[in-house]
Amino acid sequence: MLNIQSINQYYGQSHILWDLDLELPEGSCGCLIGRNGVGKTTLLKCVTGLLPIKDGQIIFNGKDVSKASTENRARTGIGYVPQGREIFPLLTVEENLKISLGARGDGTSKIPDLIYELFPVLQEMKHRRGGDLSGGQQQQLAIGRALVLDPKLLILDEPTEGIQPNVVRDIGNVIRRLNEEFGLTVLLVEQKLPFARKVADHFYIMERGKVEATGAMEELNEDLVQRYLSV
Amino acid sequence: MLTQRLLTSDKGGMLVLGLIALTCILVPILNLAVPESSPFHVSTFAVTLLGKFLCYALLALALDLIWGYAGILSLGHGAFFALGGYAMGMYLMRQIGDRGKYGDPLLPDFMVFLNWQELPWYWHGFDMFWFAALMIVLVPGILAWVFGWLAFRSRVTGVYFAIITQALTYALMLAFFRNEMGFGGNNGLTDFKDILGFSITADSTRIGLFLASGIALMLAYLACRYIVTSRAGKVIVSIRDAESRTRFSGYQVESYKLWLFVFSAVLAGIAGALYVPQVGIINPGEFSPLNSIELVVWVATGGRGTLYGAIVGAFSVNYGKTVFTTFYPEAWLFPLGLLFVLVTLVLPKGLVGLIGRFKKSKSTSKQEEQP
Amino acid sequence: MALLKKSVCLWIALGAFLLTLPSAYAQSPAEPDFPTLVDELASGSLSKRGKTVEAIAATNHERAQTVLKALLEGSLESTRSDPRQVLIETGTDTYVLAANGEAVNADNLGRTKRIPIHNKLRSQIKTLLAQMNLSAADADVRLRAVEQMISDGVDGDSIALLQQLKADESSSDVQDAMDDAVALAQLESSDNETRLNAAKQLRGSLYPEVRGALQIVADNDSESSIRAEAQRSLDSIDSKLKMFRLGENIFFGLSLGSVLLLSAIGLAITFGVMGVINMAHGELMMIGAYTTWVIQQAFPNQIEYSLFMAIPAAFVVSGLVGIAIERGVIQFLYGRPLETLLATFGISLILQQAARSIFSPLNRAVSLPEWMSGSLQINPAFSITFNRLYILLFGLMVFFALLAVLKKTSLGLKVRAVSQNRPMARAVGVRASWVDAMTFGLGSGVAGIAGVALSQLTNVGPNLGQAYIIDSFMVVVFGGVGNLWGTLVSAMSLGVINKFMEPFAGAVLAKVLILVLLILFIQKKPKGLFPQKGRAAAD
Amino acid sequence: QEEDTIKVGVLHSLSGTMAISETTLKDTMLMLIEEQNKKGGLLGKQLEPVVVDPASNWPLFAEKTRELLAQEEVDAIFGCWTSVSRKSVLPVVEELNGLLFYPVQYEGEESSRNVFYTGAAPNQQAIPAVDYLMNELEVKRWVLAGTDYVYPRTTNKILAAYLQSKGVAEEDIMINYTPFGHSDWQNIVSDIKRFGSSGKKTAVVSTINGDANVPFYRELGNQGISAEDIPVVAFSVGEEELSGIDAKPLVGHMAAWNYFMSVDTDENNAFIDQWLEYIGNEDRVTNDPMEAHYIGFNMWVKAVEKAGTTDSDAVIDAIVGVEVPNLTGGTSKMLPNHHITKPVLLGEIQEDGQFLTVWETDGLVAGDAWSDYLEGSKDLKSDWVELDCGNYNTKTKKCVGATAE
Amino acid sequence: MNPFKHARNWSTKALPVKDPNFGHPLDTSHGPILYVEDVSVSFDGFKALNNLNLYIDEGELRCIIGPNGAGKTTMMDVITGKTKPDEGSIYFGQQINLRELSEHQIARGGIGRKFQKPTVFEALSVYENLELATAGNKKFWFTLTRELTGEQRDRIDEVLHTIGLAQSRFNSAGNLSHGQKQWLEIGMLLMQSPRVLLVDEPVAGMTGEETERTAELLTSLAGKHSVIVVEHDMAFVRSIARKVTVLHQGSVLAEGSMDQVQSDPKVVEVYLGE
Ligand SMILES: Nc1ncnc2c1ncn2[C@@H]1O[C@H](COP(=O)(O)OP(=O)(O)OP(=O)(O)O)[C@@H](O)[C@H]1O
Ligand SMILES: Nc1ncnc2c1ncn2[C@@H]1O[C@H](COP(=O)(O)OP(=O)(O)OP(=O)(O)O)[C@@H](O)[C@H]1O
Ligand SMILES: NC(N)=O
Ligand SMILES: [Mg+2]
Ligand SMILES: [Mg+2]
Repeated sequence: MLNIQSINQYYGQSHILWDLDLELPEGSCGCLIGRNGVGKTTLLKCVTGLLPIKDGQIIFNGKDVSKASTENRARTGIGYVPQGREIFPLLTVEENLKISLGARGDGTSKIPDLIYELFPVLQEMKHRRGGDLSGGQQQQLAIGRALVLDPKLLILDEPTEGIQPNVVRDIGNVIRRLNEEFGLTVLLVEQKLPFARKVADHFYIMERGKVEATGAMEELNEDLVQRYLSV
Repeated sequence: MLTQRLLTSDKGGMLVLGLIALTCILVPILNLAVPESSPFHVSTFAVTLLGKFLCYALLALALDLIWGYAGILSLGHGAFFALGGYAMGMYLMRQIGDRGKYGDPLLPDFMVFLNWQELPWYWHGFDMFWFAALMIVLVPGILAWVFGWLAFRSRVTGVYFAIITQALTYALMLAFFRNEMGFGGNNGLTDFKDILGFSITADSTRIGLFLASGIALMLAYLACRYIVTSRAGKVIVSIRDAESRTRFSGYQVESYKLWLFVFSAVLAGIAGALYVPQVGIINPGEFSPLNSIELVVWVATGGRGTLYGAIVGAFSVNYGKTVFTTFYPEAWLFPLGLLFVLVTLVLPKGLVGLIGRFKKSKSTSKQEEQP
Repeated sequence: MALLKKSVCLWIALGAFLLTLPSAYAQSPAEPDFPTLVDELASGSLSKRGKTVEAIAATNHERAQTVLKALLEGSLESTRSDPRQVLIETGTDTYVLAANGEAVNADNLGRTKRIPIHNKLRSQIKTLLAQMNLSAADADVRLRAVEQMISDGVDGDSIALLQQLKADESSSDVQDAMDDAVALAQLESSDNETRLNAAKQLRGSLYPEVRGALQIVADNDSESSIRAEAQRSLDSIDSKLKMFRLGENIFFGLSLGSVLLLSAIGLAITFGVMGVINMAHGELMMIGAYTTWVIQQAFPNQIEYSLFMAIPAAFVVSGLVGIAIERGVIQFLYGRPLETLLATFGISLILQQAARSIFSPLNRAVSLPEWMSGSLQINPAFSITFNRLYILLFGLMVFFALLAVLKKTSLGLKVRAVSQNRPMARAVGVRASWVDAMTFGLGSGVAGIAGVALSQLTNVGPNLGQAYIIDSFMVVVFGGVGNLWGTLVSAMSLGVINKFMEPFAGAVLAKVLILVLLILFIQKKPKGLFPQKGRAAAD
Repeated sequence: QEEDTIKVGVLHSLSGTMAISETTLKDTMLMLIEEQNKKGGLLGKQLEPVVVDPASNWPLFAEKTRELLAQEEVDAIFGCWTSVSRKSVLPVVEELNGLLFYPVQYEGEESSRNVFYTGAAPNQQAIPAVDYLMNELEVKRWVLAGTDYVYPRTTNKILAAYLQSKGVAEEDIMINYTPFGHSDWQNIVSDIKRFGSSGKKTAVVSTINGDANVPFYRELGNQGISAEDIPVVAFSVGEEELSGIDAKPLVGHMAAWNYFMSVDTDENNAFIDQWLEYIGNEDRVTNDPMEAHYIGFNMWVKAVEKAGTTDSDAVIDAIVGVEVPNLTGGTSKMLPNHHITKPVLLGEIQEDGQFLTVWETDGLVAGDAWSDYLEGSKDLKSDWVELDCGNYNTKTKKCVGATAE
Repeated sequence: MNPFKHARNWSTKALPVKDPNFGHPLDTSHGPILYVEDVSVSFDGFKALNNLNLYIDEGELRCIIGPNGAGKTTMMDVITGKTKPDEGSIYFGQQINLRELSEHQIARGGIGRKFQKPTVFEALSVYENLELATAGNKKFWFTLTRELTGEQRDRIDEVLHTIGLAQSRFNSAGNLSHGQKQWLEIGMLLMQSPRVLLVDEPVAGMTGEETERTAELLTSLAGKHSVIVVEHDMAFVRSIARKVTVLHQGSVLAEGSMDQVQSDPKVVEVYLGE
């Protein structure tokens, strides 16, 4: 589904991603882990096209999307839930969801019921400005918004950050359900290992701009954690 | 120690300051001592022109201090410039004495022909230079203080602030247009004779005013550098970037903004005061909102948030205007307009961004040499 | 002079009156005949022409009215040949002989010259025509004739005539006017009773002449009862006038407000929604105004409809220019709002100079179609000018149309999303650059439409934009950036406040006061009348 | 090589708010210079125009003047429109001893050795116009409406004093000022309508400037005020302004000038033909300030020929008394006060944007620098020949102010 | 009657303090350093805080948990002066009425805050960020004319090490990653050395290891300072918690030790889940 081949990325002079490779099979749920600042968010932004890559290739669904614009990648089915949520603060909850409808191929103008079913709080707060919601509510809205565009690949950057425990659990369930029931491919960045273990089936450990270790979730042992994740 | 703080890591500023200092030394010599026939002679025309540019540069500097560093966009800074100018103009009017057209020893000409019987109260004192000098500082300063106090206290920011400053200068313009205001209406104040006893048209006086402008600009530059390199300067930058966060760090944002705004207004007032004797007229046109917008454009063209960029911008845009209006009198707005567009597109950091680019490409090559 | 005029009036009026009687009495044989008089119009001095006009009226010839009307309207021309022929121009290069209405061949006429008249002559002709019109078929024409009489002054001799005419008058409006006219004349009667009744009759009459005459009676009449009666009538007139003046002022304010609204509304999109400090907004209006002119030049015979062509044309032209500006410059500047100020300022200079180079620095004359001229006369003291009325309605229409676009279409939603968080909008599939171009084009197109409206009020020249740019920004900011309703309320309230201040402060000071009020108001509401609310707006 | 030509400065705004009026004057000057060069130039040399753009910016006027005089070394400047631009230029012209020909009607109260005022002083425009209204139209009530700046203020002051001296009561004069570019005239026009409906004949004397006129006349027309009811006499509305207005609603309103394009004289017809040919556009018009430049330029040429040099002092001495034909059939003369003699014409606006002359003064009127109706200036007199003074007080018999030095 | 309601000793009169930093020493003689009493806040009719009562003792470390939208951040907004409450009183010590003070006065008075979304001065370097946060006289004329003292510089270095950004001291704060910004903001809080620290979700986006370090840091601060921590990471809360308050729908739902709270069925229902 997603195939990243030796991409490099820079912020001005500083080299962030170094010849990075990553492969995410269709229908899997991969989790990127790594210390703060190793470039996880940067990698996701490269995939969504928000940061155009300098070299390397990104193959999505068999097509090379390296040069495609962000909006076109969204239209071909990449849903993105960014770190920090990035809700449209002055649009209502409903409008925040509606905005994604345009990227669906089918031209519906109705928000799928599934969204409200997954996140009942959004139904409740339908007419409030997105910016007024509490952090956790915004996180749910952000996931909902990404789902509205009916993605084939859902990218989530630390989706549990700032979320109350029972909702974290719910989100975990939602992700698994989407992955298992609907066959949605998921790429996730997550710091909380218990959550990651529960939700994902693959892990990718990043270190200084490279994927240093990868494997099935069960293979993520204490040794790796010690080596790559402790300070 | 202090000079180190002010000038190191300010190469561009040092360069600009050096050029101004050089001009201040060379121009008087080349104007007064070199005979007119010599190719090195600097004409009086050039002196007045440069003197005018120096005043504009000082005004631009004042704006850059608040806009570039504190993020306060004033679209009415021309008002403070004009007020300083009027204060100086009133002094110059009083110096005319009975040499006016109607020969009235007390009343300026425009009051005589409007049949005014006595000098309005606010004209008193302006016959004394010290008083006028005080007013040049106080009037813009106090107006800025009152205006700023109201606005900052109510947390008027961004475009809202920009627009009410524009309203301020617009209102002042309309008010000064009115003859009843007692500032000469649309014609303003003109026909000046002398300043501090020196004839205003004498070459030596012009050189004196030119020098005064140059020195004022250099001093103001150093003062601004002092502010922006101080701890207060960093607070000011933080206010620009995250005003509310600065509050939670315990800073009273309003008072920082207010003092900076007042200081900037005073600089603008001084610029106006130096400008008026050199161009020979002050009238309400100086309050025109368009002037203030143009001022913003100078700063942006030069490069905002660098101080010396403002000086570069004021000089280059005005020089361009002088040249274009002479060589392409019928189409000069095309190149000028194009200049503004291109600068924004190609040089987001303004003209001085060019220097930055140059330096960067040099320093990166240096870095690469290192292991 | 005035006396002469009055007696002539009367004479003609009587004549006109008699016309309705059997025609045997109509012709007065001693006068020179009509065709000779008409030809005389072509020569001689202005004062001689005045005499000729009187004589023509006195003939009561059936074409007298037509000829005088043509003279008044400037379509009476004479050839340069000898003897001069007097013609009426009935259309482009088609003429009829003035004296008998026969068509003439325009080809062998040579150059023709308009027969000039001046004000004195003009008012003389108007008076004469009014008298003839007293018995016109159209009630409106009759009413205007009576009103003309009132303003020319009614003397004792006219009373009988008016009273007689009134008996046959079918329209009650005309009857009322006739009553007022009679009473006005009777105010000067020597009979106390008549004066008293006249003063009573005039209660509430809104003709300005009536008020003046009553005032004289109230001040000077020898009878105290009549003075008191006149004063009562005056009071009733004044209280009515007061009400109408209030109405008038509100209308003036709303109408000024609608101009502000139109000039600000495009900016409310480009600046308010997109955040572009668009200094070239005024020039986009200018382009719209020039478009109106070009359309009128292209279709000189369609002036009546030209506005309907100009509105879509201006929308398209300004909109395209706007899109060009957006694609060419502004798209590189998102996230740097202040830089847009610099670039669009440059663009505004370029557009101004372009207008100067293309259309010359001179203003261009845009004509007012007939239906936009004149006013809707509600009563003699209160009328509403059509151009203002239509522009007010038009402004509201544009406003609601735009509101619908922004609120009801997906474009509106996308615009707001892009302006709030561009990268994220792209990440959910919004084609941000397309949305930007469309939105900027929309705002610019609306500016162009505003230009069409302005061309009906003010100069069409290179400086048009400059005159409105500052006010536009103020309106948008005062209303609260990003809130279209705010723009509406702000424009209308600024308009009305201005018009209520002007009478005692004067136009200049009123403007100064408005600005000061605005400054103080922003202290109370630092984000305008209708601020963006919520957490996001607070940071 | 430089000595081969005589340079003439043309100082008119080609951009900004005044471009609308001044650009034409720049073209006029270029035409006159070209014509003179065809005739063989001046003193055997070709004339070379130096055009600059002071951009409607008053301090820039001063800068450009200095540039023209000091850098370009022009021998005469033809320029300025607004009084404030003239005031800005004046000190520079005096300092550098240049020559300025100023072609626009103005408020008077000025006389400089270095400036020649070829436009009308108030006594050559305003006073005769009021006389006409008072005597011929029997106007009893007056609205003095103007833009809020010095020229209208001064003119209205003079007019108010004049009217009162003729027995007009104070309540019969309504004075109103509006800002530059005022565009919303609804209530002012409505006030005028009310003021004019008292039964006494009312007229508006308009010193409304520039762009404010179009909306003003439109409003008059739409509110149904016709020229027969309340005529408007304007001092700043000429053929050029009318060409930018749909003139239909204005027909019958008046203007007072010293020249109309419609005046049928041979000189004028030739001038118009020359202009239309030069500018290459049949629709262009001529106007009063153009005539003023025409007169001023010819006077300068004549004076230079008389003096045999372009030297300022010599030309200043030579030019007083020079007579040249104006375009309305008379001969204008440069007076010792540096103003000229001009006829005063009153015209009514016609549908085609031209004026129909309805009245004119018998002979030419001499321009008066200092108004006889203002307290401060009625004792002043300007005479650069005998007194060498621009403001001589006839009471104290002294030359007042700086020029006394 | 609200079971969580204590009472401030009303006999002591409120001081008309304009700038508490230079006023009287803080009176905490009755125990609590912070009194939040009957505070309500509503936004367009929506009650974000509803008669909230909260008392923080001097030197206490208090954890506050509660569902998303319970009003935790709003409570901090109210204490720090960002949001003005509709009703209720907030006292700092016995005498200082925080409702009368503006944000900067409250901050100077000794209440520091870390925001939920990390906010640092992006244009300034890491070092300068800490420099700005440094405690001391923050008036314009003072900062204009005085440099930092050597002592203050040492303190900054110390903090730089504590937050692990010593290498990045000259980097501009805007270029830090999310987690790094969190740390920097905590560093700024340390520089301010306030009496009360309000910390909103400090470990969001941190790895387990980093979370542990943060826990250590916060525990070490308690005692000298009063610390209020809002966090959803239950493991983290458990590791530092002494007393825990649960907010729900704008008021206190439960208060007590971690175990007490965890076993409270209401808390389980609305927050923890089964
Ligand atoms: N806009 C930027 N400009 C320059 N450097 C940046 C920028 N954004 C991030 N960086 C740097 O790039 C590196 C990687 O950042 P990134 O945000 O991808 O990290 P991350 O792995 O997502 O960390 P975290 O877990 O804290 O979110 C960091 O060192 C950060 O300082
Ligand atoms: N400015 C505001 N306008 C409208 N509603 C607001 C505003 N601020 C907060 N709210 C509402 O108040 C409620 C409390 O918000 P708050 O941010 O305090 O919750 P929280 O407890 O911090 O949640 P989280 O744990 O998700 O951060 C939320 O429902 C939010 O929508
Ligand atoms: N002189 C003028 N009309 O300003
Ligand atoms: Mg990240
Ligand atoms: Mg929160």
